[in-house]
Amino acid sequence: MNDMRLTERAVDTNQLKITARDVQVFYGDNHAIKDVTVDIQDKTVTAFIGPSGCGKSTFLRCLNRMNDTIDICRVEGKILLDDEDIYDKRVDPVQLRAKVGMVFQKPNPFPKSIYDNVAYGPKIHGLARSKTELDEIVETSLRRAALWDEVKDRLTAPGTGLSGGQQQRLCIARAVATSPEVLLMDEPCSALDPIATAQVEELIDDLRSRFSVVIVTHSMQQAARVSQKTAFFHLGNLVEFDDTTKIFTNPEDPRTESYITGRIG
Amino acid sequence: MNDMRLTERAVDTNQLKITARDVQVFYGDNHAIKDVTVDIQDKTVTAFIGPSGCGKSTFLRCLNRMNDTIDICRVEGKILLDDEDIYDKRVDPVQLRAKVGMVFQKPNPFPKSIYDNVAYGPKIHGLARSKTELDEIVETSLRRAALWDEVKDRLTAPGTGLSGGQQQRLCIARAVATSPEVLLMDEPCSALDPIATAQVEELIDDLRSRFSVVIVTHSMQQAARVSQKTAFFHLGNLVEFDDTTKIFTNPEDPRTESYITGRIG
Amino acid sequence: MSDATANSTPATPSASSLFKQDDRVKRRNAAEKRFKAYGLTAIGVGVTMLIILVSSVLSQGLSSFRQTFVTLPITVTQAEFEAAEASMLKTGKYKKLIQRGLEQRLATAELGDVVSIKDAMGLLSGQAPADLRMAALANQTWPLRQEFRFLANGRVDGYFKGRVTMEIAERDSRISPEQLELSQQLADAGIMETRFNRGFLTRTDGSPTRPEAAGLGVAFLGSLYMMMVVLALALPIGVATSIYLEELAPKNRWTDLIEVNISNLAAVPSIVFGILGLAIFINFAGLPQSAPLVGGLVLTLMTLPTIIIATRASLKSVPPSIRDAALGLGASKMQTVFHHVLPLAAPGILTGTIIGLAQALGETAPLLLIGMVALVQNYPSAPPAGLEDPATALPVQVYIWTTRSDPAFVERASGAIIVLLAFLLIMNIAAILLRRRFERRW
Amino acid sequence: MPVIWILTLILVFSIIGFFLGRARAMTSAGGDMRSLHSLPSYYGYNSALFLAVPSLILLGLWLILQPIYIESRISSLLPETAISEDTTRSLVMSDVRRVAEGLDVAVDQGAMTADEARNIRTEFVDVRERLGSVGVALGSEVDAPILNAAQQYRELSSTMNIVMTVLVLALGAAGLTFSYVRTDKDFRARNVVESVIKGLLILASTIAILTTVGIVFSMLFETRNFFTQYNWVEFFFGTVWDPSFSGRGGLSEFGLIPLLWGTLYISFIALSVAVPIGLFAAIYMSEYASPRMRSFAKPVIEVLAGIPTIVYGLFALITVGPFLRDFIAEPMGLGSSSSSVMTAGLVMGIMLIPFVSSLSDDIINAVPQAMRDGSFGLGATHSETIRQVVIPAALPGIVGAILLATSRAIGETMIVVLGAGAAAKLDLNPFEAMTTVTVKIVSQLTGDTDFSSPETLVAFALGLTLFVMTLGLNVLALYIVRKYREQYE
Amino acid sequence: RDQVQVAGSSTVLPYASIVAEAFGENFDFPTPVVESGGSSAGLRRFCEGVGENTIDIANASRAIREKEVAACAENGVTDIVEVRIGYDGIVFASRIEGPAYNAFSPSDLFNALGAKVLVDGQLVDNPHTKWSDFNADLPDADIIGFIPGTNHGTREVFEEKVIAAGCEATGAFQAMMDAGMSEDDAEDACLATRSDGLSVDIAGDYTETLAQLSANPNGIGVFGLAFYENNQDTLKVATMDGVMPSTASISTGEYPVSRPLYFYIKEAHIGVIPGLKEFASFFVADELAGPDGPLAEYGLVSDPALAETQATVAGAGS
Ligand SMILES: Nc1ncnc2c1ncn2[C@@H]1O[C@H](COP(=O)(O)OP(=O)(O)OP(=O)(O)O)[C@@H](O)[C@H]1O
Ligand SMILES: Nc1ncnc2c1ncn2[C@@H]1O[C@H](COP(=O)(O)OP(=O)(O)OP(=O)(O)O)[C@@H](O)[C@H]1O
Ligand SMILES: [Mg+2]
Ligand SMILES: [Mg+2]
Ligand SMILES: O=P([O-])([O-])[O-]
Repeated sequence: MNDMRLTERAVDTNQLKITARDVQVFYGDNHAIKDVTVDIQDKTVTAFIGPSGCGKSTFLRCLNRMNDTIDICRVEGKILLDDEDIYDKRVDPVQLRAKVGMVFQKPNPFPKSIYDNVAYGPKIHGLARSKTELDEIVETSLRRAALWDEVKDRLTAPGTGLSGGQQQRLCIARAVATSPEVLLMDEPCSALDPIATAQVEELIDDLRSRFSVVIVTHSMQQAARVSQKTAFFHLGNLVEFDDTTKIFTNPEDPRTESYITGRIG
Repeated sequence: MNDMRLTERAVDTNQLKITARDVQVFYGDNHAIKDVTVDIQDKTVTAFIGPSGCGKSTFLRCLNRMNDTIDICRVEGKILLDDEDIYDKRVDPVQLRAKVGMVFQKPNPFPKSIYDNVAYGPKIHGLARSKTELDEIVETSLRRAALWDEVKDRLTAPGTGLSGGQQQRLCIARAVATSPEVLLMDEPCSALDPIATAQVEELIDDLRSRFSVVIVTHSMQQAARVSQKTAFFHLGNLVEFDDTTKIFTNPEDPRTESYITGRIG
Repeated sequence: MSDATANSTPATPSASSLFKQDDRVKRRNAAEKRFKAYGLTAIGVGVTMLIILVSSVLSQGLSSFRQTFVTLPITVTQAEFEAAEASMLKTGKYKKLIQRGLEQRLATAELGDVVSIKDAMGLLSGQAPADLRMAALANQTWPLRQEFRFLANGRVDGYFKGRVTMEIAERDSRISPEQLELSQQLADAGIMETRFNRGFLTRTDGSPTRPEAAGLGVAFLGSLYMMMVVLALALPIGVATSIYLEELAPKNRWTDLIEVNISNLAAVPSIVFGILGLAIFINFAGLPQSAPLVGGLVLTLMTLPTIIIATRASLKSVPPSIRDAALGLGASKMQTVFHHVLPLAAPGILTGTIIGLAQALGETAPLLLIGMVALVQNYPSAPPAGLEDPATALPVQVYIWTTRSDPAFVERASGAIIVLLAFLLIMNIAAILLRRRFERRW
Repeated sequence: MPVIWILTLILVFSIIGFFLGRARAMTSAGGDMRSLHSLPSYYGYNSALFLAVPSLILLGLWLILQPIYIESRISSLLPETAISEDTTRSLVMSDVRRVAEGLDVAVDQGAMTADEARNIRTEFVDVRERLGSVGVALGSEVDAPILNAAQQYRELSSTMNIVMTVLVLALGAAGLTFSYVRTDKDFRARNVVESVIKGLLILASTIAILTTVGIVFSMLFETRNFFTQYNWVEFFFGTVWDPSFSGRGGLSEFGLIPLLWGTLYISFIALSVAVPIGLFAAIYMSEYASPRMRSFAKPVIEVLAGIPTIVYGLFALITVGPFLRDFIAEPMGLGSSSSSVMTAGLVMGIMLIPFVSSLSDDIINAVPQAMRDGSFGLGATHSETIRQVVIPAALPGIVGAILLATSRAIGETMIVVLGAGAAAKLDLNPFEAMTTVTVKIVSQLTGDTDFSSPETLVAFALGLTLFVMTLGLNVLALYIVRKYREQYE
Repeated sequence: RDQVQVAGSSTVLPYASIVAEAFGENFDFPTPVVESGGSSAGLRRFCEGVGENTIDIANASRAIREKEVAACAENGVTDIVEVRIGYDGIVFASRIEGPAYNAFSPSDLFNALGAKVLVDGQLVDNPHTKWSDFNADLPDADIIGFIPGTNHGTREVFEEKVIAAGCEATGAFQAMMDAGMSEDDAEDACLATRSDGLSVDIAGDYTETLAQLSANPNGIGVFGLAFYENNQDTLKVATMDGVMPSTASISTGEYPVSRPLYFYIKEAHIGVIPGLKEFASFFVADELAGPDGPLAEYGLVSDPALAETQATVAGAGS
């Protein structure tokens, strides 16, 4: 992990939100994440890039302990959120996940109405004092996810009857509605057209002013556009982690370079 | 549909594979596809582009009658495959789908092993005479979908335990394994990294030499790279359908133009 | 879930520690704990109830697997045999032969004068002469000279099992304390002993006067045959119906009607199926009464709704994307169903089968109307012919024994329930193992 | 040829047909199955089905019709004199049948030669004794016309048997030939086979319909008879249930209301026990429990469904009833009856737990993990996820399970009789004895009453009423499920 | 079908079973199949017609009724042989450790269980809750009686021989007549039992009554004599009008509550169903149904006129 030294120093200037140290993840015998050490700053967009199957989703899911739900998955190492170990026994994953929201790679709307999908989080966290307030939260969230215009006439229709991209935006709206401190987004724009993508990127930029956002993407351009920090994963290793501009202009590791320059998508 | 005249003339030179005439699709009362007329040529890659929710997937699913499985979905109009009406009563949708393969927008591997996922199609269509032949088909398909190296050591592991992009490639491999005449691909590269994307695009190009491929994509670049024909959908209408170069350089319809030029992705 | 006290504006980042739970989270976690506790309690209640019921059955019924026997020296000459066979009440003659053996044994044990010889014979089961006759008929070399182990009378057996006491014998006109006295002495002399009772599993039911000779042989075969019929018919028909309705049939009023109708069949009291079975299978189709075949058919009709409801529910719960995937590859509906949907629905189907069979195995009421609640003393022959021979069933045997006056039958009935539960468990183990194999999440 | 042999032959030929069909298909495709329309085995199944199905249908029909035909032939041959005045033709025929079977047995065992069996005469042989010696007991002496008829019976059946064997096998061969000729690489074998299978599936689903039709018809006429004898208004709206019985005469009162009330009350209590316990058990097993605990707890709880109801009944009567009376009802002044709605309801509830728990467990387990992940990812607790996402998604199945439990509760008799008593009462106090419709159906049906008296017929009216009511309940449930169903994906 | 099929009364069932078992042991015929289900159900099955899939013998704890004979005839069952096998005593018993219910008279039972009784010369809804309310000799214990349900033949005897008798003896019958009821109505009114839960109908068998008694130790139950004799360990019996029930006192007619038991043979089946006639003769043979036979030992009060019955059976079917 020599190549990380420099990055770490550069990070110190800003406030740290999440600190991961020597994280290892195993699916049964499959060693999916190897020794990953990374610092995620507050009010920053961090992008995870890397070839398919390299462990981006897996690592992302470690950050809000979503891996707990997979029986065969084992996580080692330390992950601190605001200097508190999230894998500590005293930590309630529920509270953690309320702080660290997530948009999944495969859109998974609840088999409920569009409205209920978005209202679900605010309801369980008690974020709305009244029905009107809830309505407001739902509308704002859908607007921010650039979905409002398409669904405003059918808020009671089931969320599962939406198109692929609409479902993805619905899931974004759902995650935004709970106002998390950190938002983990696993390829949030994969099914979106350029316009919707632009709107979501705008949203991300907007969120950054208050929160920390971690985004997995396959699009180098997107990473370059929205993120301040970029981490490049390869075969379960964190190869390089640095300022986005640095990664894209002057990567340290040859692997990073070859991945970046093979740029297509 | 005045804007289509020109296109049709241009198409005549090449052999037609699929002809859709005045296709209408309704989800209950929701009129999702309006009066779409389109010709898909053999040995050609046709790209469907358009904003999320405009009906690309819906129209794609009409082409192999996958909409039959949605209760509330109603299809009107005529769709001919090799001059035979695929909505004719005498047509066996099973045979149709064997000819017109499909990769879905959301990866949906069977909860079986990776091997069985790919071998399933060849098995039911009797494409392999022996176990070795089947092994061969599975390997070739996985290779073509750029997945072989990642999974060759765990062919018996469940397909649902793969990463998002891996699942997507598995579904591509699965569709390719049955050697369809037309391959419908709904955003096949949405979860893929640039390298895998390149490999899949190569595969598409390769398939084109023998078959017809229809691909839905949000990436203008991808459409421009792989397709010869491009159809632009908007709010359920087919706005423009023409040679890809024409669409991207000199669109007729102002809506197409504004969509193309708002290019991001 | 709306909560007036909660903050509507999100807390500023890092204001709250992960280690400190705010009130709302505390409440939610408490709710979570309660919820989980309810679940555990629910399982606890179920298991406790099972333990209570099963242990009461066990404590009452285990003793039926042991039985008191008397060993006597018996001699039968050819002349005696022929004389006995020539008379009308043949068993009466054999009784005399047994009495001779008993006198002899009492004399050698020097117990001859404790009670009269008639009372001493009262220690033996009424079954003894019949058993001796069977042995004599099977025997072809004369004279027959052998130590025979005869069943002891039910009350004597009860004495050794603690059910009958001296005080009870005092009151009971059917046994006297002196007889029990003698039994005790015989036991001390090793002539009378309590040992494993294989006859309970193999013998046929006896008349109400012979609880000691009553066994489950016919009932067990009857239940076995019926379950074979039910399994062979109800499972395939139930699954076939469900597949058709859930996967193939168009969804319209007509299929709605069928669906409602099937759930409604589940609510039809079981005795009505008996009425139906009597009308259709016996009166119309002319099948014989008391036959396991008819019983099996009736129970099939009764079990079908259960299996269909369970199967349909689990077919419904298979995600549509699986079907799409298969159909998209050019699999036919049939292939999709049989290759993908059915295996994924298998756990639910097996559960339905388990519950349906459990119900069918324990049902008595419809069997009443088709003549299976009866005293049957001839074993049915091997299937398929045996399916038409008269037989009873395990729950029927339980029912019959619980209605009999002799308290010794209480033990038998509980013993029969133990056998029934064991039968059920064995029947289900295959299903449970299969179900575990098929269980998966996606 | 014995039927079992014919069946075996059909089976064997079907297997041969399978291979023939498959081989022909392969040959027609030049050994390359890729140019076949369907998989080779479908051609095999096609041939096998075309061989087996028609011949089996013929066999079945023949087996049903042959005895009818033979009976009528033989019975017409029987002289009038053979049927004395105190018996009937059908009884004489059964005698004939028995003699014929006896002769068969005798021939089989070698006690008679086939010739002898064909030619013996009552004048010379004591047929009863001869047959008795081979273990065929006859009720009376065999007289000449009967023996004669029996011999003709044998003759006729053996010829018919030969004809049947030949025809069945010939039909099978024809079917095979037909399918064999049709077999060709373009032949749509899969479609044909699948439509045959679909036909079988439809056939299977008609059984449920036929059962209903049978049930309705078996009750409809008797119900109509009942209503010709008893006023329907009093039946449906009467509040007193007091059937007299034939021994006493006097007027019966058949008020449905108290029975209906008892049914609803007991079912309600039973379900209030079974549904929460069952549902929570299911939730715990599928969501919280370790796989090991689940694989233990589930079958164990399922045993509750297999315990004969009489055990529950006695448990209610001897343990639960007195307990409730002594510790709850009497101290609270709610009565001193040991049989009560509460007793029966509680015990029945226990019996119903597995109906709810096991079926719901499977359904809950089938809800895709992505649903749960979505909810967890939003910071929901496990229980919130279960209540708001998993259960709604599993609702149709859970409602099905509850309906099944309700159905069992309504249909149960033994527990009610022993736990709640047999008195039809209209009371709110759950510690009073009451009874249910089903119990009364059983007791009126098995009761000491004349067959055509309203006292018996009321059982059918009750049955039909119950049927219609539960139908309503099911329609309602279907409606609710339709309305609230949440289809995942 | 090779074996005789018998169905009917649950009271006759034990006797029929004993005979069937002995028949199977002593004859080469297969053991008859004996079903229970109640007298009426048995007769109903019996009258379904003639033929192999109908039963041959119906047991009944009462005589066949006119209507049933008619129904039989309608279905072609015309020749029915009635065979009376003996008498069944009906006794009142209670838990051995329960209150001292040692002696009853029909009046006591009527006062305890009747719907309307005579109190101080007035006909009122039964107000008694304790036995001592109306008879100081009886224990001061709560009334609760378990009587056979209307589906039992026993109920008829119980009503006729106990309740009706008690109604007349207490004068309630007269009071009803005086109140202007017709004789039939008064009889009906006499037979009605109280419906406030102190008189409980038992639809099941005597074992159910026994179980009810163990849940209600204060109760008294109606049993068959044979059943009581088998359960002397838990039950004690009460005298009726001072007479102790026993086979002896019943056969002499001293003990009032008893009834005849019958079985009915379908004559058309004799000679067709192997062993039918032999079984019927065996049933009434002295060795079985006689005073020293196993049936009497089990609790049947043997019929003094058995010889006539034997003759009837011997003559049947020829
Ligand atoms: N199963 C369904 N039931 C009801 N409406 C549906 C269903 N599927 C799609 N729709 C609606 O039909 C319209 C077209 O959907 P479609 O899935 O074809 O869009 P798309 O072009 O594929 O979008 P995307 O790029 O987001 O996948 C949308 O408005 C969508 O909400
Ligand atoms: N549930 C699981 N069980 C077993 N192995 C898994 C599971 N999920 C992921 N893996 C394996 O872990 C590795 C990393 O997967 P992960 O999903 O993190 O990849 P990724 O970087 O998100 O890829 P993609 O861009 O394709 O989504 C892969 O090899 C994958 O096959
Ligand atoms: Mg991923
Ligand atoms: Mg789409
Ligand atoms: O079965 P019964 O004797 O009471 O009619």
